Amino acid sequence: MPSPSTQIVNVRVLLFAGYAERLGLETVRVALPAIATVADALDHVRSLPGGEQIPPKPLCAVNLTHAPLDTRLSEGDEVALLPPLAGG
Amino acid sequence: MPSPSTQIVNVRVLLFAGYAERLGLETVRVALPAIATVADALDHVRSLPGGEQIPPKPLCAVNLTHAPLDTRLSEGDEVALLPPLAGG
Amino acid sequence: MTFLSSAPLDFAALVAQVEAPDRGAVASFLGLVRDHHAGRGVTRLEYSAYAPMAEAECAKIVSEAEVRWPVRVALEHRIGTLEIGDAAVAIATAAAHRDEAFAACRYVIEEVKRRVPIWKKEFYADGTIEWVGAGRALVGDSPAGSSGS
Amino acid sequence: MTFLSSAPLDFAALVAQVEAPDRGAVASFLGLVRDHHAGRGVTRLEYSAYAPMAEAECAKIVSEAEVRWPVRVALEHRIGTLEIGDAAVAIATAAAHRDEAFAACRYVIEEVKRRVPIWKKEFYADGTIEWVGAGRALVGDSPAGSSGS
Repeated sequence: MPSPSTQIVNVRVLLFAGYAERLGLETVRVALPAIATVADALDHVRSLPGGEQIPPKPLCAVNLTHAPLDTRLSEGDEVALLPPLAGG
Repeated sequence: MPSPSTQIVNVRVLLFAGYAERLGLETVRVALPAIATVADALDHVRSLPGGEQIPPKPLCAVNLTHAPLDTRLSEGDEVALLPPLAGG
Repeated sequence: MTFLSSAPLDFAALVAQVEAPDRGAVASFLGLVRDHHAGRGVTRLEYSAYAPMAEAECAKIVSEAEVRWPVRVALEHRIGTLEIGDAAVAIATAAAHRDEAFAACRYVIEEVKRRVPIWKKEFYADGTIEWVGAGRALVGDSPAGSSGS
Repeated sequence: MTFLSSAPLDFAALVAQVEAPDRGAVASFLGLVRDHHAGRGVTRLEYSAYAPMAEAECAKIVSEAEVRWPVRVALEHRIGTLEIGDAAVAIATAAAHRDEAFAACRYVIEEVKRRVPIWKKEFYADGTIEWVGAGRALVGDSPAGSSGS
């Protein structure tokens, strides 16, 4: 039986603040092709009900670090879609 | 009897910190010609014992305000010779 | 080190953290909750965070400042419900000389605003509620201005 | 307003003086007595002032800052005997935005050092005593560096 990990990556996408409210979700689990990037995970979330309210190029993070949309994803990665920051 | 104020100005010169220690004095009363400046008051103080240790162009004030050496003096003025400042 | 706090910030303790006999200059910054934002009356705020990433970013920022200048840095950010006048962020930097202390303090507050994943929900006097920044534009790449500072 | 104090400075009270609901940014500066100066161990300091002029200059500096920026400024300078770690000067500036608060805070400390007639006698670990600045050069026009910051 072939390992699915060679074909698919499973990632969690975390939503915060206004993004979480718009989708009514804080976490989305996504299975993506093994060559997927942050942009692919984003596309999936934006296809969900309310997801069109997330901008096409939000601030993103992978595994607690800011990351551009073309960052390649690995199995188990934690992707975060970050609304405009308002700390300080 | 002519008023001395037309011919002479009486001023107090205050010394501080190291300057006061060098002369062993905190106040010097000086009578100067009516056209005198801060520089004239300074010359007098520098002619006193220990006064040569005051630099030729110290920081000066007249009546609580920083003043250049060519500031004209008036009767009753309070002149201050200020060692290098060290506040802050 | 914990940079996020749900309890009121203790500014004096933060300053004390960086003081030392060889550091004569302490610069500091406090960001307080203001009673208005963009012309609207604000009654309170709620700060929330992506906590593990916020902690990691704060640690990076402090470390960057301490590498770049000969300073010691302390930083704390409040989360949860804040009232008007409460401190949202507090920074203290200590150095032998004031140039470094001020430069590091300024660096830390700018980077906190730019990089740390914290969000702010404002409760207005007219009863409305809004996520600051997120509600303004959907091309939301750039960090929003803070009502605090 | 009295800017000179022979009692320990109360930094928290100084910050509280400038806080207000419409001022979200508070910058501050503390100058502390260091344990060394120009490579020599310092055990304590004595600050003295030409008090009426020092008060007048401090008032001018605060007023200048408050005219130049939309800020509120609080300033206090200690005189008398200070031990290592004691605060010699404390400044707090509050504004709606941090740029103004930092700019005003920096202005005030620079001007205090440049213009306020205060002197410092340092007591060294080797038993010697020196007026800082005054002992270095007799062409003494320029303000001396501060051991505090």
